[in-house]
Amino acid sequence: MDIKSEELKEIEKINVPLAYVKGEPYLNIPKDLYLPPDALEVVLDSFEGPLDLLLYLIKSQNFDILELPVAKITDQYIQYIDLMQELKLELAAEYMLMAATLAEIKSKLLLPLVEEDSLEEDDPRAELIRRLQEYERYKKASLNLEVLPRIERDFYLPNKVSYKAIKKDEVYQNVDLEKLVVIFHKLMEQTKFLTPHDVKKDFLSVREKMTLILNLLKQDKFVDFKTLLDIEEGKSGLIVSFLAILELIKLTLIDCAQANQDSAIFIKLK
Amino acid sequence: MENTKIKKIIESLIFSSTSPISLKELANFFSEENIPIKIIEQIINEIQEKYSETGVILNKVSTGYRFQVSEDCNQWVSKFYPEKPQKYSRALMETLALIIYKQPITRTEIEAVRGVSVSSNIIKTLLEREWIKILGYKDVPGRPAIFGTTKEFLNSHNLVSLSQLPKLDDIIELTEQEKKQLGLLDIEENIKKNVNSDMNNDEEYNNDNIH
Amino acid sequence: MENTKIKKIIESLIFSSTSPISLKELANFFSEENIPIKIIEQIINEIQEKYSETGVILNKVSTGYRFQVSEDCNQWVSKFYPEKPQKYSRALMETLALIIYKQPITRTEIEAVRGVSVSSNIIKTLLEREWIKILGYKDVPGRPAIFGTTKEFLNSHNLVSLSQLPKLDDIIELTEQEKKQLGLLDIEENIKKNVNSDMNNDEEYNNDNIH
Repeated sequence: MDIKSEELKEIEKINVPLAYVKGEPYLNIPKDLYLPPDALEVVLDSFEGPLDLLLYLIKSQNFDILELPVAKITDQYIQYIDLMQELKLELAAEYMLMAATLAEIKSKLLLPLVEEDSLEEDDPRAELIRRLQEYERYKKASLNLEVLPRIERDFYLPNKVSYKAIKKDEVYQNVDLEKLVVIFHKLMEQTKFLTPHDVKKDFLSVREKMTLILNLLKQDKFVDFKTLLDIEEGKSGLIVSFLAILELIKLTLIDCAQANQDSAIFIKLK
Repeated sequence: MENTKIKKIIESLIFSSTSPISLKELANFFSEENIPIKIIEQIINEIQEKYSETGVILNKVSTGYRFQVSEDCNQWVSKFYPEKPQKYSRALMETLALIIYKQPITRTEIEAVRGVSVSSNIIKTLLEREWIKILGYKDVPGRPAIFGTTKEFLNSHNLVSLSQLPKLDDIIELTEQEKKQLGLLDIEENIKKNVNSDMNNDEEYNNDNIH
Repeated sequence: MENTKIKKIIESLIFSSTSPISLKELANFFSEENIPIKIIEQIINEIQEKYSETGVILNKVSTGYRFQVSEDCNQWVSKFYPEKPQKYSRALMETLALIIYKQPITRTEIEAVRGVSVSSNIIKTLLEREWIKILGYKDVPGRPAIFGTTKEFLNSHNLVSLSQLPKLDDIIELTEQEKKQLGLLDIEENIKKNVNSDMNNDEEYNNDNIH
């Protein structure tokens, strides 16, 4: 932790070496701007864009951002860019754009101003200063982030402790009823089982009744035909029950017996 | 180094490791500190003792030591992690659909419609689940079982009666033109699409495995 | 259920989980057993106390409780694992800083502040790390993604809320009006909003521009 904040301080001091070439630290870009080509690439890599480079140039010479000495900074910046181009280093377009911006500000400053206040709204430097300040804020914030404790660098979590999965009392998941209908429909279509006569309005209720009757019959050996008919169900209910019984007889699932014409009809499982 | 410190470090190492840590690895690790393996072994025993009454225990497996959930907590951890919802195979869905809509029905009849044999597993699953039951046996050679749905099936699907099931009639009894008028063709298309896509990413048609 | 039993179960749950477990999740889990949340909270405190002197400690992060290697053991764990943690580039850290302090933010907005283009790799790495997420898409041509930080970012930095982060340095003394002109008030507003919404345990940042 202490080491980290030390590091931060160093970065903030800006005197952190820009590069190491053959073990030699380069603290500043030399005045004559000579750097071994290999190192320059490293130096360029260490800048996060033109704002970062500008910020470096300002800080390294103890200038105040608000007093942005455009003439000096522009010269240095452009020299820097020139050198990089000379060395045929691939230069991000943003660096060129900044050079143009600086040149523009410089030329504007050369024109006589009506009022000489330092940071008027029409100060051509104002926008650049604002951008530099804003960038600096976030740059600092990013350095602060760097020293936050970070998982798997500064702290660790225990690995997931394994457990033996124990099967629960199975709670069966329901089937999707809509899907069930469609599946049935498809099956019927596939097998050409489906004829108009097969599907009647009471199709299901008769089928259901057949099952209910079979259930009843399972429990008692003989059942009175009348007990299978429930007046409460109304006329259509009675018809359904009757159809179900007929269907069951047809399927030879049940037997129907009557001692004589007037006696009760008994039904039993076959 | 003090034993309490070594104990803390060993705990943290074993906890943070993805694989069991052996005594030898620990001994190597502590070699710079000149800690004899005897001491490490003793400390491990102490850790085992210390965790014996907690939710995790230090267990020795073939490649070393690792923590695992204690025996009596396994069921709770299992309960905490919901199992993946079961997906029913197409074969099971078809069999169930036939039993529902054409009950009472025998296995042979199901097979006649589906064109493939019905695996015993499916019937077994449906019976175990108490969604279907044997209503009786058909009076033909072999006396095949006759299947029908149960109250349990209705209950578990929040139905009072089978008549509450989505109606098949609506889909099939109308002429194409009528369907068009009612906008049912679109619905059907959607349903078909769904079914098709299901068939594609689902199990194959003939796969009778439920899980 | 006895408290010692509950304690064992909670230990085993938190130890076996890959992500932190919240008090609410535990309360839900134990609702069948009619264990009041007060008791669970008390037990968690006891667990924290119990583990305070071991190699792992129970810590509270934004999404709940998790064990982590105790402060003084981290260096030993780090030593035990030869592989070094990933180092992130300055570009990535600056991008992250902007997303943290200026969220919701688009890539173009990040680039405007940094003065250079943001590589797709940086965004990809941050998304994969689950430190940032796409909150929505801005309703302007191209529909650029709007980025914000995640709970995972907080968890990865041992934070409960963004408000614990170091404050953006007030480098310049500006009047309220100047701040307004420079759009700096928005930054503060955004952070405040975000911190609040984080505290409310919300999911997404609400913004009219986000769909």
